[in-house]
Amino acid sequence: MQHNRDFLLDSYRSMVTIRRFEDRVHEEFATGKIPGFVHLYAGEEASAVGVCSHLDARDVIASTHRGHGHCIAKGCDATAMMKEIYGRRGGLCGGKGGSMHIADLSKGMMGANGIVGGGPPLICGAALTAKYLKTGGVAVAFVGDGGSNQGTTLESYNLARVWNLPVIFVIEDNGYAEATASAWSVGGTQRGRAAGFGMPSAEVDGFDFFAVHDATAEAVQRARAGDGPTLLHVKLTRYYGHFEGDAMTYRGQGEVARLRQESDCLKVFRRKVTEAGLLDDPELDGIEAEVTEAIDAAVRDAEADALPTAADLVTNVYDRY
Amino acid sequence: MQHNRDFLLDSYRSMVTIRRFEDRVHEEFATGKIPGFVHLYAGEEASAVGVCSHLDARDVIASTHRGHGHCIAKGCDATAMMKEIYGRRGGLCGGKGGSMHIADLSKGMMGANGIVGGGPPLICGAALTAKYLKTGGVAVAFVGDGGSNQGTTLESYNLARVWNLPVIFVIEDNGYAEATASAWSVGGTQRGRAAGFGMPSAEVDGFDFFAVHDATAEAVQRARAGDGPTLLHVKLTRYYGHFEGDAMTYRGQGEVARLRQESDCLKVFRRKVTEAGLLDDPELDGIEAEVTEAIDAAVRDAEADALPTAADLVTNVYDRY
Amino acid sequence: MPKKTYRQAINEAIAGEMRRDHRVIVMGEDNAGGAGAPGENDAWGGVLGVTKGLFPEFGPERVLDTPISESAFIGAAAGAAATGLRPVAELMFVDFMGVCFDQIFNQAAKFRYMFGGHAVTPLVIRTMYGAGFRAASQHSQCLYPVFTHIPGLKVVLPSSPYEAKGLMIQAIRDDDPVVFFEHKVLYDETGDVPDEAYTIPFGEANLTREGKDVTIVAFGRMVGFANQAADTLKRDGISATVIDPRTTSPLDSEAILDSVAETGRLVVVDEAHPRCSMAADIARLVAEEAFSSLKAPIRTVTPPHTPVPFSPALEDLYVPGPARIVEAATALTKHG
Amino acid sequence: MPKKTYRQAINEAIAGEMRRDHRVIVMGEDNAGGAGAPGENDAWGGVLGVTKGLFPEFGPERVLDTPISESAFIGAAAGAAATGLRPVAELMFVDFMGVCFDQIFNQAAKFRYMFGGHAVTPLVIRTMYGAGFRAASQHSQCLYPVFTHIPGLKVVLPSSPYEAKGLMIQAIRDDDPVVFFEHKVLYDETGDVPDEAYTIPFGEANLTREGKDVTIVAFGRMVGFANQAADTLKRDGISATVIDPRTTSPLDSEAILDSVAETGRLVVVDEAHPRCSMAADIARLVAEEAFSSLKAPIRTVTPPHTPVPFSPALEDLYVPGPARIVEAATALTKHG
Ligand SMILES: Cc1ncc(C[n+]2csc(CCOP(=O)(O)OP(=O)(O)O)c2C)c(N)n1
Ligand SMILES: Cc1ncc(C[n+]2csc(CCOP(=O)(O)OP(=O)(O)O)c2C)c(N)n1
Ligand SMILES: [Mg+2]
Ligand SMILES: [Mg+2]
Repeated sequence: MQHNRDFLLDSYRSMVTIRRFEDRVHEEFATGKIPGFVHLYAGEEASAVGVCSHLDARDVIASTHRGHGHCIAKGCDATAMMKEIYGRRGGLCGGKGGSMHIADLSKGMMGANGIVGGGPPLICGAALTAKYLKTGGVAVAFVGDGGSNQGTTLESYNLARVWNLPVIFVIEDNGYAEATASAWSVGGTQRGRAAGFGMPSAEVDGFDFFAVHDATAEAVQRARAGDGPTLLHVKLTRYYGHFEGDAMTYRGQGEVARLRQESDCLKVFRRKVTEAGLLDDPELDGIEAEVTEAIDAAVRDAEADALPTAADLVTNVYDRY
Repeated sequence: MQHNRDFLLDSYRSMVTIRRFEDRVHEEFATGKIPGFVHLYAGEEASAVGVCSHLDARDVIASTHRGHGHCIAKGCDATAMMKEIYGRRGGLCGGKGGSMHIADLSKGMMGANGIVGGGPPLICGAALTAKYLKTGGVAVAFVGDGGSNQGTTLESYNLARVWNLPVIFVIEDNGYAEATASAWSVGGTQRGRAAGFGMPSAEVDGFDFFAVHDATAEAVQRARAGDGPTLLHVKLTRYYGHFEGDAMTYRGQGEVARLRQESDCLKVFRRKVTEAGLLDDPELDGIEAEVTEAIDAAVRDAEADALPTAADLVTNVYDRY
Repeated sequence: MPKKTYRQAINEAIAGEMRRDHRVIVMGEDNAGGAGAPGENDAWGGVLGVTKGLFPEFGPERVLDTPISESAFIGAAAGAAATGLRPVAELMFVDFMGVCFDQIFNQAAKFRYMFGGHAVTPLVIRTMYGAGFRAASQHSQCLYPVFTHIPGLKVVLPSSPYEAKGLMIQAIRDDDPVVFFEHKVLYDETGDVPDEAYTIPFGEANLTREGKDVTIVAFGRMVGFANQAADTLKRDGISATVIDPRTTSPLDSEAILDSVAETGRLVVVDEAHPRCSMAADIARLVAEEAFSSLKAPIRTVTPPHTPVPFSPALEDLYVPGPARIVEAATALTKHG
Repeated sequence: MPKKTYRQAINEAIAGEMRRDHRVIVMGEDNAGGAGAPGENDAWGGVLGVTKGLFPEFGPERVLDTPISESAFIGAAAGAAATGLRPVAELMFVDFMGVCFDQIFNQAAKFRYMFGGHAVTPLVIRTMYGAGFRAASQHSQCLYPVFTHIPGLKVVLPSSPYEAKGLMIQAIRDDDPVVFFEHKVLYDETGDVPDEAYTIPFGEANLTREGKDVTIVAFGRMVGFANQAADTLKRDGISATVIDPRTTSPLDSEAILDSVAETGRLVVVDEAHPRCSMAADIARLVAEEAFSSLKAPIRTVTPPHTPVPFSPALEDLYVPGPARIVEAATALTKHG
């Protein structure tokens, strides 16, 4: 582990921001303040942050319905995100998108996506732009285990390979697609599929930020070098239901509790950096306290923000019509 | 090669029927008598006939835009097919379908298909019916190399695997999808993809009826035994253009002539059976003469057949409306 | 008569038909829920619980969970229908049609015609539609006009629990491909629903109000709003006929034309996008075939030409409501 | 002015824009043709030769052949558009929309709205449509009403070589996703087409005939038939205005309403399936907004509600032609 302090602090901050953000959304949803379908990323933070820790302004990501973590990891403003989730006018999308459509193209975040498998084709396009304009940019599609069975995803593997695009497909395998186990729904294996399309791949421990970081390093290097796409099969878990309101009766007895206890990515990170003497507990606690305050403020700001108005209903459909 | 004479004669007859059928359609198309888009199967006969030589009334196939060969191999009436291609009232589909939509469900032929990748999902359904009703039936989807890149095909691999369906995916790799080489368009390999989805597979010499027959035997046995899907990667060539009118400038100098000379499936069959002393040349010549006559008659019948009428335009949209 | 929810009515219809005909099977993402998972089987019964209880009764051979691959399994349902089964397949949200429409509109819908009448495809595709759930642009669309556009499909829009049961039984017994639209906001609505099986024929409209001043044609969730509007109008001395066509394909043109012949005024209420919509379709019907009866312009009440917004503040403005219907009908009675 | 075909006009427009702006790229199945093959490069230039010659001039970085995977490459075009390029992607036949519609209607079309205005998606999807080629049910559909239904898309239907060039240049320079419908039967039609670049604005109809007795609105290939019909009508003493809206979204409602205000009679000619069609859409417009001008019922001229048949004998009956337009217009002049 050779990482400088700032990098480690930033990474931890980013993961904790996601966790606090999701925990607060979970709480506020339960009070009825947050409308719509909300899918929380808590538990999976090491993946988004580990991958995005290699990305910069040239790079673009496409996310899924479970998009908050990817947004935060790619640099979207958490307060503007919270406002969006609350359906407020100051939201990142003016309240028109909501949780499933948060995007910030200026940050290289092409959008959460309500369509499973919606992102991979789009990210091939972002990669094509990078390749064509020779920016050196990399394009990353996050895909769930369930989304790995969608034809749009599988086609994109082939297109990325045939066009030799700087793409990384990150399969976030949290074991379930809604209530369906990936052990059942995924014929063959993720890595086997990658090989079938001629793509290099790696299996990655998604509870370990450093494992994700290292695996991504190789994939990013390959992409930037013009050597085409890579698939990362990241294994991890989600703490909350598929969406808010899901009782998770399909999961094993005590499954989530055990994983929270044994494999929590924040705990793993903390243990590794403190054991290695790179950071100490008070520093990390300090970050947590700061983040908690920031997210509290974001919720307050969101609740105070104005609602969109009748005039907003019909704007932004076209650039010009 | 342990095959009885009748089987060999029938198989040869079926292959020759396809060849003559396609050659005559090619000729008649050139005279302007046949309307529409027509994709000919000449050169690929060993695949359709080798696969279908294992199938019976329980079994169902789904075809592609290049469907005449599959139809004939599965037992569709060649005269009714010719009438269909001529757009006549006595056609297998009353003239409403044409070359790209010939079907005869009573023969287990679910249709040629104008949509590349259209067949594999449908064939999963036919397989589900067979499995659910415990008929012992097998369902076969023919797919081109180009069609192997379509998401609908790839999804079907997974569904067939996950539902453990009695399906065989026959990838007829004739080297081209329109003008695009499969060497370019197919990332990875067909067998690698099958493995990626957890499916057994085989590579098959599609110029050799017996190779196709043997590989299919295993796949059919697996399917009937309830052991799920198989993929066969059949390598072969087409003699005519992608569709009638295609000048084939994308193909290599003399490529088709050489293949016709060296690898023609009818010649290979004839050589094998005569060398093994199973059939002799006069017998085979006799079949060719009979078939030629039958196809000539089919063309005459088609040309003489009535056209559909105004009343036909609006029937058969619904069972009841 | 027993009171049941729209959700229960649909569930009951499917369960009854499954008992009656072993060829009826159900498939979709988490239609049972919990495939391969360590916890409960039938963990979901569909994302909003409509198929709950089918799995325990009918087992894994008849209630099939699927991977997320709509083309493959909707296509499989079409293929199974063409080969002897009677599948009820779920396209969870109609918004997802874009990943599987080919299997619906080019395959299932066209088999019969392309094959010269030699195919029957008794397929039901159940799908959720409509705004009001704060589900944003990709989970709130109506899109039934797109399906209505396609020859070979039948399109069903139950507006109440009673309709939901009778139309679902009809859909399952029908030998053509049927797309069955369930409005997500209606699932918890209750109404009288007989315990026994009954069918509601396709192409027969239901007149939920009868009046002589104006005809209001409304679809799905909009029928309730039209009824509310009619009741308000009545208090203002305007008597309205409300027509719920129940199916858009086939369409009961006669009921609409007959009513307009009487009232001379037409309002069409459609939750779908306004362009090339059912609102337009009905307007065409009447402007072409009952023109001489019309005393006033036709009025359509629809959302604006925009995607469905997320924010409740906007979505509530987006969805047509009773007030807009009242306004439209009232304006018409100033004519003629 | 030089005579060119519809095919040449489109080719010239794309080539010109590629010279003008290096961000314009082209992609589709065999848009060059011959990728990886031993023979000729640019072997096809598209299935009917529309993009022929682009590959030799602009090379493999700007003219991309694709595997057969429309979701992936149309989606890639959308993604490239949202990140700085201006792709012109080909959906070979619009009939294939069913395998990739999600990337068009849920992604590209909605980016701008869902993202609160913070996206531009300068994407052109070229696609072939229409009957008359004996191409049967899955290669002959129109389907532009489906695209017109979707907020966020622009829909363009050039009816002549002149229109084709000007509308294509506009489409490429436009910052919204545009679906550009090319009628396969028109490719060989010739007409006057200037060599230099020019744009035709979207939402501005073209009046191809002017008259005072009846307004005929027609789309795409039907414009030619409407003109023929108008010429025939003229000989019978009936003077017709023929309106080619050129784009269905946006639609030049004003031109239509103004003309109907003058003539009082409307015929709409639409090659698409009749239900929830443009015929219905225009009928709605006029029945709602120009009712008081109408002297007669609105008449729509469309195919029947069936898939497109293969047999030429049937297809010729299926496609609306000049005779039916004349009949409809003549019938209307008996009124009012
Ligand atoms: C095309 C499509 N099909 C189905 C859905 C409904 N849906 C939303 S999320 C989801 C499960 C996704 O599972 P996975 O990809 O593993 O992601 P996770 O939720 O586990 O993060 C499903 C079926 C959808 N949104 N889009
Ligand atoms: C969804 C779809 N995309 C594109 C086409 C146009 N098309 C018809 S056949 C064909 C090539 C198919 O190649 P392959 O699958 O290798 O079959 P082959 O023609 O070689 O038998 C294409 C691109 C189509 N019919 N459907
Ligand atoms: Mg998952
Ligand atoms: Mg091929």
